[in-house]
Amino acid sequence: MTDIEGASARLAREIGNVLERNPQSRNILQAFEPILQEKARLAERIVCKQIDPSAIDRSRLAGGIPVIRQTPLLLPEDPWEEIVRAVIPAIIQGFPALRAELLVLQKGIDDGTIRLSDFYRAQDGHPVLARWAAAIVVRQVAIDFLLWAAEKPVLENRRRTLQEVLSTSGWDRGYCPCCGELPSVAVIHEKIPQRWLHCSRCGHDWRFSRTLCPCCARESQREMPYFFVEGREQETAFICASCKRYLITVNHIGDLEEHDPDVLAMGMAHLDLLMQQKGFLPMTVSAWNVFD
Amino acid sequence: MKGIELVKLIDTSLCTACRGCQVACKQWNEVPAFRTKNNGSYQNPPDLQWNTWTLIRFQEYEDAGGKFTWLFRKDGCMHCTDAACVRVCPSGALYHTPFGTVGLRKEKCIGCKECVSACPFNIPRYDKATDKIYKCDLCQGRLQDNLSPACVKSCPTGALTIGAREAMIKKAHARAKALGGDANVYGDKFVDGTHVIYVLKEKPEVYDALPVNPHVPLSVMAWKDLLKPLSLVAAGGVLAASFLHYIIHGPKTPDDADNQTKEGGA
Amino acid sequence: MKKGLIKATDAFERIVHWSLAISCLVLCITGLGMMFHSFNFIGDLMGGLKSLKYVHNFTALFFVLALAFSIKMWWREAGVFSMPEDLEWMLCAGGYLWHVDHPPKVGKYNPGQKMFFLTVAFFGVIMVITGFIMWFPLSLPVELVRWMYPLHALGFVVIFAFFFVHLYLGTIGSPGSLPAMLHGWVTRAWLVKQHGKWLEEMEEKGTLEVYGEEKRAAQGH
Amino acid sequence: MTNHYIDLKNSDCILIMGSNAAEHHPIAFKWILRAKERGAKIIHVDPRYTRTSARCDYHVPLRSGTDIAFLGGMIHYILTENKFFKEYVVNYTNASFIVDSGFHFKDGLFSGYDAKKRKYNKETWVFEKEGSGIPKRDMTLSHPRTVFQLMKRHYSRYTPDKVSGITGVSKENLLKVYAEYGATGAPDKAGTECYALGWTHHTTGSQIIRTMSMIQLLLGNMGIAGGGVNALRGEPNVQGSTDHCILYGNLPGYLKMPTASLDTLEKYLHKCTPETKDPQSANYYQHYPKFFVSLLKSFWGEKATPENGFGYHWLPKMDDGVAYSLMHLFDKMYEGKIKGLFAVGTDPAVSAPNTAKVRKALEKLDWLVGENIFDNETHSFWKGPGVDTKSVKTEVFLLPASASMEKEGSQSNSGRWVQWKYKAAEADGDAIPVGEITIRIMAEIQKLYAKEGGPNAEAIVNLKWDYTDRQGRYDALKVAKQINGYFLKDTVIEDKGTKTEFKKGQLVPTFGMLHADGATSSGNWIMSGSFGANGENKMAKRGKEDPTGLGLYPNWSFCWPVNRRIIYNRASCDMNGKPYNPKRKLLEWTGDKWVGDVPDGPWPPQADKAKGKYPFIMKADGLGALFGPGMAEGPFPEHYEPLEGPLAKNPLSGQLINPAIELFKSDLDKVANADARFPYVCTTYSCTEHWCSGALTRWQLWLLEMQPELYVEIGEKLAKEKGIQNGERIKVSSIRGEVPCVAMVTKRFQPFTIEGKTVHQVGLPFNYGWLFPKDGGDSTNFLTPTVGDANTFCPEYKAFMVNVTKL
Amino acid sequence: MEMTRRGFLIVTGAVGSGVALSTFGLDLGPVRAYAEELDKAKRLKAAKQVTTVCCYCSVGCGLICSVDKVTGKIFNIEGDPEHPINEGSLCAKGAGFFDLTEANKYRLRKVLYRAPGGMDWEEKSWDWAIPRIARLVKDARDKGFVARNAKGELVNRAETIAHLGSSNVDSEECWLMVTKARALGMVYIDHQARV
Repeated sequence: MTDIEGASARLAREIGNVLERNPQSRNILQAFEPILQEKARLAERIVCKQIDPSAIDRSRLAGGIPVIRQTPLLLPEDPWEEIVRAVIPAIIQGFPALRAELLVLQKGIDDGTIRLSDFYRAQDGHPVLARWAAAIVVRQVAIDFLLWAAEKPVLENRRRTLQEVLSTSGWDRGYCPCCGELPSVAVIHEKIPQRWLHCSRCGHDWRFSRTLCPCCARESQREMPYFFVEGREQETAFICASCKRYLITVNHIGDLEEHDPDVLAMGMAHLDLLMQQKGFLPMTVSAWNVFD
Repeated sequence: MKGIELVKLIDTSLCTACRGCQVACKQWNEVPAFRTKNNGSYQNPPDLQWNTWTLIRFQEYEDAGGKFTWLFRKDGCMHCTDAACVRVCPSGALYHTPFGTVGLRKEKCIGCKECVSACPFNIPRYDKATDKIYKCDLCQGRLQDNLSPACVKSCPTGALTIGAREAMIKKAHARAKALGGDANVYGDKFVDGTHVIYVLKEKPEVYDALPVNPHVPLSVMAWKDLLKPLSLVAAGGVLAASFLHYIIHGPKTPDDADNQTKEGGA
Repeated sequence: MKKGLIKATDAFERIVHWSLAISCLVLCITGLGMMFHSFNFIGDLMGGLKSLKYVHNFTALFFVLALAFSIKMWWREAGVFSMPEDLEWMLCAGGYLWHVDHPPKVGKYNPGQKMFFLTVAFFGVIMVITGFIMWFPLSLPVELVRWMYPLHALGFVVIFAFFFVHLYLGTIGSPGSLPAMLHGWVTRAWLVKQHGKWLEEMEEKGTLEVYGEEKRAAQGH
Repeated sequence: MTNHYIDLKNSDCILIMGSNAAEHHPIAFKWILRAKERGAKIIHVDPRYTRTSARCDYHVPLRSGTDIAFLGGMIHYILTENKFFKEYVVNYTNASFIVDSGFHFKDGLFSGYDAKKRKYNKETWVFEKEGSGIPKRDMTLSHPRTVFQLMKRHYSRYTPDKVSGITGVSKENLLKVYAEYGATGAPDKAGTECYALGWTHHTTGSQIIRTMSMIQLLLGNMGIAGGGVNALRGEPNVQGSTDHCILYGNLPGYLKMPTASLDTLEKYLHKCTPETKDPQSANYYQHYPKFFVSLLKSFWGEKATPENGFGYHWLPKMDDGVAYSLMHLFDKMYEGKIKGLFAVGTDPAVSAPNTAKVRKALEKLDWLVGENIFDNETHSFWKGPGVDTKSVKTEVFLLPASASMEKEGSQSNSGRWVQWKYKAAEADGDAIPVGEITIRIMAEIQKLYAKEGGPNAEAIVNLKWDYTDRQGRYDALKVAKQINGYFLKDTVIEDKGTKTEFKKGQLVPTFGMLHADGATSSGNWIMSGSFGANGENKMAKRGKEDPTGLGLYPNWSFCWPVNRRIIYNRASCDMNGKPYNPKRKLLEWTGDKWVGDVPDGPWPPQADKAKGKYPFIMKADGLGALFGPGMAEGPFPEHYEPLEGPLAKNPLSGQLINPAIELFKSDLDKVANADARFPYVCTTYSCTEHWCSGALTRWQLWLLEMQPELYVEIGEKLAKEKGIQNGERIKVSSIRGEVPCVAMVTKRFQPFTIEGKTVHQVGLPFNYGWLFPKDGGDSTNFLTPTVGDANTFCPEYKAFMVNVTKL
Repeated sequence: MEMTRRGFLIVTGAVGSGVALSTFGLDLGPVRAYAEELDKAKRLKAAKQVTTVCCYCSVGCGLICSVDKVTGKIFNIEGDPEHPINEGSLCAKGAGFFDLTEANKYRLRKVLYRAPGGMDWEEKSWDWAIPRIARLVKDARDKGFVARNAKGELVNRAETIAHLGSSNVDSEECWLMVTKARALGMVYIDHQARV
């Protein structure tokens, strides 16, 4: 319990700190705060069937095959109802505009019209989603958003049990060794200036070369280009001339306290906007980097 | 930035006296180098000065058994919890930061030098030209950005580290234990704990310019804790007494009769 | 000015007095500004605490001068007690605290004033010494310097308290006193009451100056 | 380095001798401390107590210049206490070889000494051979003329008492170090040695290193992870510049500079290509002609043909037996014979020995071309102290150069890692890379010769000199490829039955494919393979794989030769190819191939009598040389006193100084051995805050603040005797000159007891010069003698005699 | 086995993200306004990082330079965290590497020339200096050229000119210098490998 409270307080403090520097991101941060808080609580609380770390084939992992390609990370038997019941109020709190739709969804779940396990049991989830959308009158995007928020604690929960395997795997790819997602944000430390990529999907952080593009693995020692905000040299976006992707990066981040890279990324949404205006694409779409 | 209480740990057993910290400090804080002289020691500048907030002290030490060691100690502000300098500072230029360190708002310093004599570690230094004192503020600006101080960042051997207070104190004791012999932790016990602590390889009394039992000077306590309130009490008391005298005893007016007599007689 | 007033002080005496008083007051006020953070605002009135420091330090120079003249000037009159009347006076507290029918007649300065003078002189000197060491502390042993601060503060405690006593007794606590330091002319009645002996002395020696009259002494010569 | 920096962590015992690693190689020291954390013992043997000593397990002081005595004592200890690794010694070294019966050693001299020439005739320094031409061996090592027995006899004189008397190291300390280090003779223990200029800067420098190599061979520490003999070199690309041989006696890739008597290419190649009759010796240098001809092809391209000996005649030839080193150069300049000098990124007016002579010599130049990023005392010699500027007729050019981060190119570290670096910024002002300056000057000279002709003009006019890009700027990549080498015609390479075809113009992927017939070019054979045939720049590789777990990082940059990270690595395995230490498995023979580091050749291990090869493939005999006839002063290192020392007689023999060193004779080359006027041993060094002559660091004011001026470190006892106070300005003088400086009285310098007498030692850094800062003192080398090692001519900066006096 | 990025998206079936925030009724006005403000004030700067190697001792530590792409100037130098030897850390001198860039006011920026007997440096251009140097080299070389030695052996030596340095330049430059020197017939060639 105290751990969760500590984490919650840390998150709140971090958001406060980011807002001090980047007040323009207030709407975004305030909208996502309840979801992030709920995710942190859930990831700690829920009981999922655990993957046996020894079942992960380390050599395949070393060969670049992430865990999710070896074993499913989202199972039909996961406690979806419990999660959704906790997540819906959090989303409503952050996104009042979705209130009506989410309440309809809540009802659908209550009366059994919508069972999330169906989606995770299906080979291809799309028909299931379409069926739901047809059965109740909500936008597909609302369902998507709910699923996104519901998956996060499960992925994070499973990822933690695999932490030891993941961090000793010698992973050297640009995508997440756990869930295969590309990074949404990176930090470069100040003292020993290593770059750590962050997966916003399962929350994994892994070290990655500073001279490679995480997305297309192109090496550029001669010139790894990036943009930074003048006077705010920590706020940068690394770009790849080859695949035209960008990666929001907190350059020379301090290490006195732990950070939540998602929160940092939200504080730098202005860079997402600017980079997209320049014609670059994010390495991955996160919940907060699509504007139009 | 809301802070956590920090402690910088100086592990003297790992220091190679490369003085990267000394340079990094000046570089980051943009203080100039002086044209120095060699005074017969590697230690240069010879002491802390207004442009030298941290300094590696080189000391040639021979123990009772004749065993020679060259001791290196990074000197600088200890960031006391009960900081005499903060107690005496008239202007609030020296203050406790949320990190537990002792910050310095230069613009507020009036150059009174009270902290210079009050400091049990002899740290603050006065610069005549700017009429201000200077000392390490543990890179307050960097701490606010969640960055470690410039010296810690520059240290290549891991002799300098910084982190949450409890954890660092634990780490220090573990290290002292591992080193064995006379190794000890310095700084966690006095002045309510400093925010810079040492793992010393030798006993504290061995080191130059390192007080064995530093404390807020008695004079500071006499002054700040006793005389300061007393001055108000005394002044207030006198005023009150005067008032009482006036209303009870009344003023001492000249005798009318006398007056008249003399006047009359004039 | 009323005719018949008696000259108690000359201009020089008054200048020295007020120099000392004003500089002391300024020192006390600026000192307070540095002593208590809650009084830091006093500095703002002077353009910052740093200016306040300069005001304090340079007023101190003025204070030193005033103090030196005061001591030189008043030492003989106020620095030594004349027995036995001073003792008697002290035993009955000069009639200030309880009713005394006839307090002993005292000279130009009563023992209270003498004590006040000696205190001011003593602590004034202390303030000057400690103050200067505090001003230029860097080449002196730190243990010495450290004790200057409480001594300075002690001096302040005493002087500041005495300042109020003096203020009271010089004004409403002892009506008729103030003119002695404003224009120097006091009433005979006041003089009789406060410094009877001195009056007698002056009359004896013929140094009494009465407003509107020729100086008797001058006549006498 | 036989090994490399990271490999230091794999060691069990690290002897730091002749190096101040913590101060001058802090990041290397990081790896030493990692070994220490693992439990390794770190020993510092050095004349003075430094910041390195402070972090080692213990420090042992010795008199400067007596390292061979110290190490010879260790050989004595290892042999008498049976600490050597017998299997290794018998099989992998020439310990069992039988030496010619004419060979002898008497009173400090080996057989064949010619006192007049100060040189040896080495004809008795050979092995007895079987009829087949293979050297005779006694695998029991008992024959009295085996290398082993001769060595044992030679070092039997180096008893602890004797060594203690020479070095000033207490017997107790000697035995402590010997026992600690000797323990690494166990098969599963690794001991390594780190040296630097503290060894090379002696008249016996090469032999000191050789003595250590012998110890490493005896203990089986050569060719293994955590072992080897490791030079921590001082300058960023001193390995690269040495590999490319900016040295009078060598051509790129350590090929030998031809001498006058070798008047044809054939004669030259015959002389330089070693032979062996032993089928088990790989004798890799048998390929010498391929390397040399490819070099000539890289110089003169198509103009180098078989008919003209590939331009062999265009190369200058040295006179036989004559040297042209830095010291000779300044000697000749002082004589007025050298008229023009290029001084690139160097400051000999501070750093060369005998400064007074060097500076006088510079005044005799007609012209001086300096290329640098800062001005220094050499470029500005004409306005130096005591120089009559007006009368100096030298025309001086100071050309502004780009700094390292302002140009693309490669730098080799001491571990032989050739690392590619990229240009971060354009240099400010008119500064351009040294490469570009070189190209422009030479192109202009070519034009002049094409127009006007001149002696041996073909060498210049025919030179292939097309190393600019389309904008006419210096193209480092083009040069690098030329160094790597090209196929100059379509070539088919056959290897184990597979044929690979290379087209003309493709890059040569390894030096094994170079040709002696002009079919390939290679500007430096050891760098051949720095590119793949397809053009991949291996020097720029950044792979982080570490399959052995020993920190070899085979995919990080390129490492010569052929990316081998630890040389002689086959010696880490037994005769059957099984690693001696399975916990630090560097290499293993799996029955058909070697797995691990890149092996010293693909052949099976030695036990396979048919196809197997000995491990030391660059040696003609294939084995580690305990007996080393290649050295100028003898096959076994012997202790000689420095040119200037406190002793009038060598305690070990009648031969006081190294009999093979060249003595310079100008009026400024004075020597004062065992002279009462100069009673104190002096040594020189750098400090961590400065770098070399201070040419870069004196201009950095924060560094200068910490080490502002020249000082001399003297022991407390000596200071007391002389009445010298700490911090006082005093004067240090030798017979050649004097330097005023600040006295640093310290406990870190202790007097030695040498042969029963107290001998004091003092030391000064050499980081200062008059140009900047103005009041920081001048070159320490006013004190040092013009004398150097007999093999390499590295000057003696580390041991000479001085006096210290109050001003 | 090399996995493609596309492969994962299908497998993981990531859902939910990628919807425009405005769809959910979030007011992005402040972020847009701030981005626009940065854009207008041209505060978004282009930079690049470049790898290089330290130029002090021979350990060969890796460095990363940060360079302003507009001005072309280096504004930060730090240890290369990927470098296996230094692992991102630097010693005191290496940490001061930046002081060797043009930020150091003492760096040479112009061709300097000192005429015979001259009292001070004069600034010159490359185009003036190079031909002058070439001329001096040719004259000195030709004057003292030793085609045959005392024994009459062909030696083709230029004994009157000499070359010193350097271990502070890149290997390719070393090779060029040594090639140049040998082509000119120099034998007095040396550098810091000895000192």
